Amino acid sequence: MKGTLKVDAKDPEGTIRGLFARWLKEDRLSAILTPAYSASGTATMALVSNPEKLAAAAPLMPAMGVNSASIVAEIARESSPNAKVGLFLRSCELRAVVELMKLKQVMPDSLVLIGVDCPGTYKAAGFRNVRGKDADFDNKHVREQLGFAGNVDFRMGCQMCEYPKPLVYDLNVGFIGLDPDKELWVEAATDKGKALLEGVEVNESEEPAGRKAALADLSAKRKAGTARRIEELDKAMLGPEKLAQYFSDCLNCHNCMNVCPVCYCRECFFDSDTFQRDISEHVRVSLRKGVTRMPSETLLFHLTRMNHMMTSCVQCGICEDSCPVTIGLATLFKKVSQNAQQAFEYVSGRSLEEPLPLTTFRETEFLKVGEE
Amino acid sequence: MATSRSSTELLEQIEKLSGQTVSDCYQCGCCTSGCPIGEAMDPPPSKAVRLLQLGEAPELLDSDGIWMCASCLVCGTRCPRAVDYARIAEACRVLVLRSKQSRVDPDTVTGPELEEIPQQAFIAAFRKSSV
Amino acid sequence: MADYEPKIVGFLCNWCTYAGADLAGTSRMQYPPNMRPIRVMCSGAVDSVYILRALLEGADGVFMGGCHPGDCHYVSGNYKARRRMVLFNSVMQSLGLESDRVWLRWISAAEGRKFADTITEMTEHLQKKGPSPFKEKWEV
Amino acid sequence: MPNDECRLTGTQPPADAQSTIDNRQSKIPRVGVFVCHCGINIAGVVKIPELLERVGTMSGVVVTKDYKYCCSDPGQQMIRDSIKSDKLDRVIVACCSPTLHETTFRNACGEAGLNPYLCEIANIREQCAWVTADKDEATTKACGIVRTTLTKVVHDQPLEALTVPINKRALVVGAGIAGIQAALDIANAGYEVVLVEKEPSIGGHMAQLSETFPTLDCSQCILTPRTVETGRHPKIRLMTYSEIDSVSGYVGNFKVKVRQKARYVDFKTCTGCGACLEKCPGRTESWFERGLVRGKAIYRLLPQAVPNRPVIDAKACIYLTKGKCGVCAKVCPTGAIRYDDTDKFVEEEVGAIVLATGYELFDATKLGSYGVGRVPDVIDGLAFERLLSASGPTSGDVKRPSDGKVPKKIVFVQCAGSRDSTTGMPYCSKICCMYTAKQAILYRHRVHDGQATICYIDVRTPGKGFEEFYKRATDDGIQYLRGKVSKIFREGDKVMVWASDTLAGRKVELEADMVVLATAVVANPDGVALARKLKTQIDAHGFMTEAHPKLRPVETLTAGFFLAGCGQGPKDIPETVAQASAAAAKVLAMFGNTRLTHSPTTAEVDEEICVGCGYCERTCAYDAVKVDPARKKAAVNAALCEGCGACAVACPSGAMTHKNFTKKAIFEMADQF
Amino acid sequence: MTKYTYYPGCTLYTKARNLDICARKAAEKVGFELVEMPSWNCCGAIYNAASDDLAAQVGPVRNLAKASQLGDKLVTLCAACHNVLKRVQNRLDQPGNEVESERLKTFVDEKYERPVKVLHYLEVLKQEIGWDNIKEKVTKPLGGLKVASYYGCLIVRPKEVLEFDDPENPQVMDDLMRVLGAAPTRFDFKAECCGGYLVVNRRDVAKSASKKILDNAKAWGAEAIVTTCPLCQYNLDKLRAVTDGSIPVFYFTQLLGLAVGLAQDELGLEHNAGDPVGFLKSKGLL
Repeated sequence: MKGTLKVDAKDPEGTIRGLFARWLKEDRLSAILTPAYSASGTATMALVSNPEKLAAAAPLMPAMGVNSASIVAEIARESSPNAKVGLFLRSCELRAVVELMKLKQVMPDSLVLIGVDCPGTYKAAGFRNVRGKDADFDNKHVREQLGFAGNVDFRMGCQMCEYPKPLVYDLNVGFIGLDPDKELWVEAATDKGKALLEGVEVNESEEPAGRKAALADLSAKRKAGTARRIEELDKAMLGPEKLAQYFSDCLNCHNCMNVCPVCYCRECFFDSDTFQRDISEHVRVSLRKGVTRMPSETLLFHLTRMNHMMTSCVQCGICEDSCPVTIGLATLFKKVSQNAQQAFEYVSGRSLEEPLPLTTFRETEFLKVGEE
Repeated sequence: MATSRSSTELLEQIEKLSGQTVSDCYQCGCCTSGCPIGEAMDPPPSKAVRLLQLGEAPELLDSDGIWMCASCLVCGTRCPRAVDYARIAEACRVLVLRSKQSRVDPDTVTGPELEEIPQQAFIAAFRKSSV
Repeated sequence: MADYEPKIVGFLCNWCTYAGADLAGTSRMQYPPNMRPIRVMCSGAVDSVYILRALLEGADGVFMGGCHPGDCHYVSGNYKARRRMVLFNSVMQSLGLESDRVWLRWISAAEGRKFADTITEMTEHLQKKGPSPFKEKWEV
Repeated sequence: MPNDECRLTGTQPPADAQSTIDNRQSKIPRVGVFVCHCGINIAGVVKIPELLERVGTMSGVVVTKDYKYCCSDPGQQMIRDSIKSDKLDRVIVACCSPTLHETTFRNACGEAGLNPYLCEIANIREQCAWVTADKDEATTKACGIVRTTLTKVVHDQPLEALTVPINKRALVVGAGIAGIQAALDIANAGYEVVLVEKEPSIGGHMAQLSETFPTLDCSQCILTPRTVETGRHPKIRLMTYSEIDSVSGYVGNFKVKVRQKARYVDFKTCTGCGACLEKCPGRTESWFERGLVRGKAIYRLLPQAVPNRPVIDAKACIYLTKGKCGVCAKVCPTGAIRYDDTDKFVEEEVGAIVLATGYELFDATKLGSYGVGRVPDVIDGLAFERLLSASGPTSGDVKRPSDGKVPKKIVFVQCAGSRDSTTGMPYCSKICCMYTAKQAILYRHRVHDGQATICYIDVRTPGKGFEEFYKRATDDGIQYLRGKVSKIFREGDKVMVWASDTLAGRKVELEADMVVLATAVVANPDGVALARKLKTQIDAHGFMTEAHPKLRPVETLTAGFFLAGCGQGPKDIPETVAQASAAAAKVLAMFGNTRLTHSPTTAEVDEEICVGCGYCERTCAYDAVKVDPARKKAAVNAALCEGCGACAVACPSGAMTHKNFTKKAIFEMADQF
Repeated sequence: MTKYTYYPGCTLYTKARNLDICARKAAEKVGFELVEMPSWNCCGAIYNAASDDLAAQVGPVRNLAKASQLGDKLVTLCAACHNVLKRVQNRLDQPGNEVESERLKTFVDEKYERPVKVLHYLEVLKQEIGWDNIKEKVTKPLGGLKVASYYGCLIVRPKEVLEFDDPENPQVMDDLMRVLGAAPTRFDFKAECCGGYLVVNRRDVAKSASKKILDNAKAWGAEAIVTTCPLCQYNLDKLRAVTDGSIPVFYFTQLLGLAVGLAQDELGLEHNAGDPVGFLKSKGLL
């Protein structure tokens, strides 16, 4: 089921909140996870269960502090048959949720995935200042769609995002390519999604050509931008010397790993005793080269991490936002993960059915590897 | 069997021009069995390949057989070792023609029937067997 | 660079390549002594972190040997190793790092000759390439 | 020049801080390194005194000794003594390949009270002394190999060999001559056997044959006593018309689910009188008669069927398809017909499985130019066996299918699909040369004035009495024509064969009344499907792969699965029977133990770290790892685990560990050069 | 009505007019139009298989380049032209062959704009029109005429390039004959060689090869043969004096034309040997 939904009072965000209220009131959802403003005006996420408390919910908020898939992994690690939680999330978050489902870290049964178009977000930190006192900022933002593709104030991950529309969802709410003051686009892909639309006045239609074109255009512009950025990145990063320089500021703080939605391990391999060396070992290694950089394993950490999660990386770029020494991780991971996934004809978060690349194989593939 | 230098070179050229490897052939004779004009071809395909295997390329180039192959490709289609004799014969003909020796001189082809033979046959015949 | 001798760390699968290396020995085939063999049960049990560790710590090359596709003692370990290798190479190439210092080859228990030739070839290849840039560049 | 481990001696830290071992261990290791000269094999190249000196400085090494032959009794005694006197808790023997003496030295350590898994071999012969001419280079390499081994041994943990009980019952899949022989051998040794056959009767292809080469014994006559014995053997549970649905468990303890297909006949009530067979009007293709005659919907595979009970082919039965008829039920004197029969599932527990799934013939319609399907008088070898067989549709008279005339000229075409990498199978089917010679001889026995021509590529007769048999065929006037047939077609009531005589170098056109194709032997497709289901290895053509082509020819790489017969590759009857008895012997050797030992170097899970992502589960080729969905923890079934270590690599967090091949150990080994 | 770019080739303008005329007219009856390519040139009549002989491919490349400017499909009818054009096209667009392909394209002025699918007329009938649609257009069914379909070598081999049909037992023409109301007979020589161009200087060879084909067709009870190659038609039809007893050899387009209602004078029967008119009349088809 798909079609347009009428927007009241030129307030698309309000209309979406109306949907939330209806779902919570009618017990179709027990709670909904949505972007929201804290009392002090900071951008955050909220799990709302009382429809009276929806005022803070800001479904169209263009800011992101964490990739909420991490939150979903906290709340839906186990299945809970009695709860039904709606996740009102952006494309990169839903793609990470899908990867986590495949990694058995998110149980799908009690969740309804509600995707929303996302043309890009600002960093949550400092967003209060970007938004100022304008209460209608979020609606304005979706109205003025022209700047989406080229907004250099967006998070770096967003500036390179080619999936403004989520790939996997039960229900999708969209506005790109439409006049959000008048109408929103809703599309139910599953029975769960259809159940939410029951009784909602949807003007059923095929996806408008204008919307398709706008999405494709945004995607294409982003891809072109990404290509340019990767070109610049290559100048700064390619090769052993430059790569070492690129990572030379790394403090080994592991923030990039801690915020990564698909880095799901409880204890990182790099915190295990495998990496504990005693003094004689350190001295031995130092003797061999004459000098060792300390802390010693930063590059090994990054390279190994890439081998561990590049096939699942959703390229959200949240790692870069959290790096205290501002290493350009978003572009780097965009490039590396894109190449890795292409090698396996895989796109992380594209489908629940596609097996993770390292859990499967075909006898007749990569015949040249090992044969040179 | 002594293999002269020129015959080795000829074999190399034949293999290159035809894209076939004569050692792939295990002499089952299927090509000869199936050749629609096998009775008339001397040497027949399997024997021709045998000559090449034995280093007798010059003998094959002098033979009638290579000019009899009409490239119907039945031999290659059924060959259990995927050797395409038609291409080998083609390579042999090309080598002879490139030394400026025609097999069929268009002027000598005569007969009342020539009036009615489709011209594609002439073009084909002369392209295959004349310089 | 005359006195440069490449250091190679080798991961040999127990069932094929290690046995192939033994056969090279039994047949007294000579090859350069630059490779330090490490016996692992299966090529599918070689973690990329081992390879990275060796390279970052100063090895000039890493060799991995496994059973030919279809012949894995553990049914499919070498197919998994092959996928890991594809990923590893992809990451290395994306970063502009040389992936030709890491060789994966299928060598069966019967291929002593191939083992000796491969190690010779790899040693010569690395000799030509020169020392790994990783060990020095990634220090202070 | 000696390596840096020697330089480290100058900065040797105090004893209590010195350790390259796992910090979880409180004890500082005491490693003894024993260097074997292996006569001059090692000592002739590696400078032993220098090696001992350099190894002696390595941290953790408390004693180094050398001996001419460590594997000799005095050599082993030296190690045992040293373990006691030097209080060693780890041992390295630097000698030949571990494949030769790892067990020897581990046992020696065990005898001295040291856990055998704390002994490691440094291979300085095959991978050092024998491949390195330069003495200095060899010494340095040997030193490096010992150091890498030292890094491993200090991380090794004491392990206990696992043992599992054995369920001393065997499953044999397929009841052709291979399965029958294996089942009888095992049962006669006193163990129970479950024998599963997909057809309604046992006997397999051998029951179809007329006489056998090179002795011309009657196939039925030598087979029937075996089938009868099998049918009434008290230790054999015969399950005909049944297929393997699934197998779970591990060597010694398999659980097998067998699907017994609906037979529509109650075997207990049926007396096998055959009244139903006469009256049945339903018609079907007969697998057994190779399409030469139409079979009935209720049928017995052959008159000597074991068990001697008919089944109904549901697809051909008029009652079951259209609801009308019911003749068999009406004529059955004991009321044994059950139209409401359904497939049943039976569970069996066994300790070993013999796979004797057999062969089929290559689909000759794929050989488009041979006219199969277009020309009725072109048949395959098994169909010709039925024509020759006294119990066949013509009672042994050779009559051709199209018009029942006795063929006066038969052309036998060998390698129909064999040795053909383009349209057929690339391998030699091994038995065709002999059975074609046999068929030609038998044809000449039946039709004295008949002419037989055999078109061949090469005649292969490696077997006892085979070459003599081939001579018998040529002596009998059977004409051998060397050349592969290209085309077979019909002209009038003749079958024309385009062949060649490569020896004379010419094309030959043969005119025949009938053509018999020696079609390639291929793995039975049902066997291929079963092998895939059981995850046992098959080759590119579907034949099951033995564990070692020379030394373990009847075992598979999956412990507890054994191979017999043509499912493993084309072979004749004696070879099949020999292999079946060999497989039975392997099963019996296993049943001779009360418990099976299993290598303890399996995977194990650190539940503290595991988050249950399932990478390990999806990586394991043996279903040995399972994630408990509720607890989100992986668990290893050590009895199923073959110890490959793939799961440990798949695990990104290091929760999965491969015992004595820990990531930390190999990680540090990668650093020793 | 779908239009297809059509490459007739030289023989169809002269000795094999009867193949071409019926084809064009019958096409319109069954619902498509053949638009002849302007200024086509000779296909070369025979494919040169020598790996280095690029010059021999220039003619076909030019034809293909011109065709690529007109559309993505090119319809052929003469089996020889089809064979050559299809194989050269394959050489141009086969992955891994880019270097040679680029060289070939530099030989001609015309720009090769896109890969052109070379379709034989029979493939158009089967894949683009469909048997059911043709069946609807049959006004004069062929009354169970026993025909042997003779394909020859050129349209079925090499199999992996031509991708036409099973090279040992092709069916397309048999299926067409069935649709037209004829009764195709079994026949073992559907794709054996008739001797081809050897007729020019080795008439004896072509005669004996053709005789085997005719003999087998007759042994299977065929009353007529259909073919799609002018050279096959010639070798079987004009040379049939060598066989004992005559059997007419038609182009499949003639029988197609007959069945979809072309007039007798549109069938070009005067170009066939013997008395095809008398034969068809005796079968009640004219």
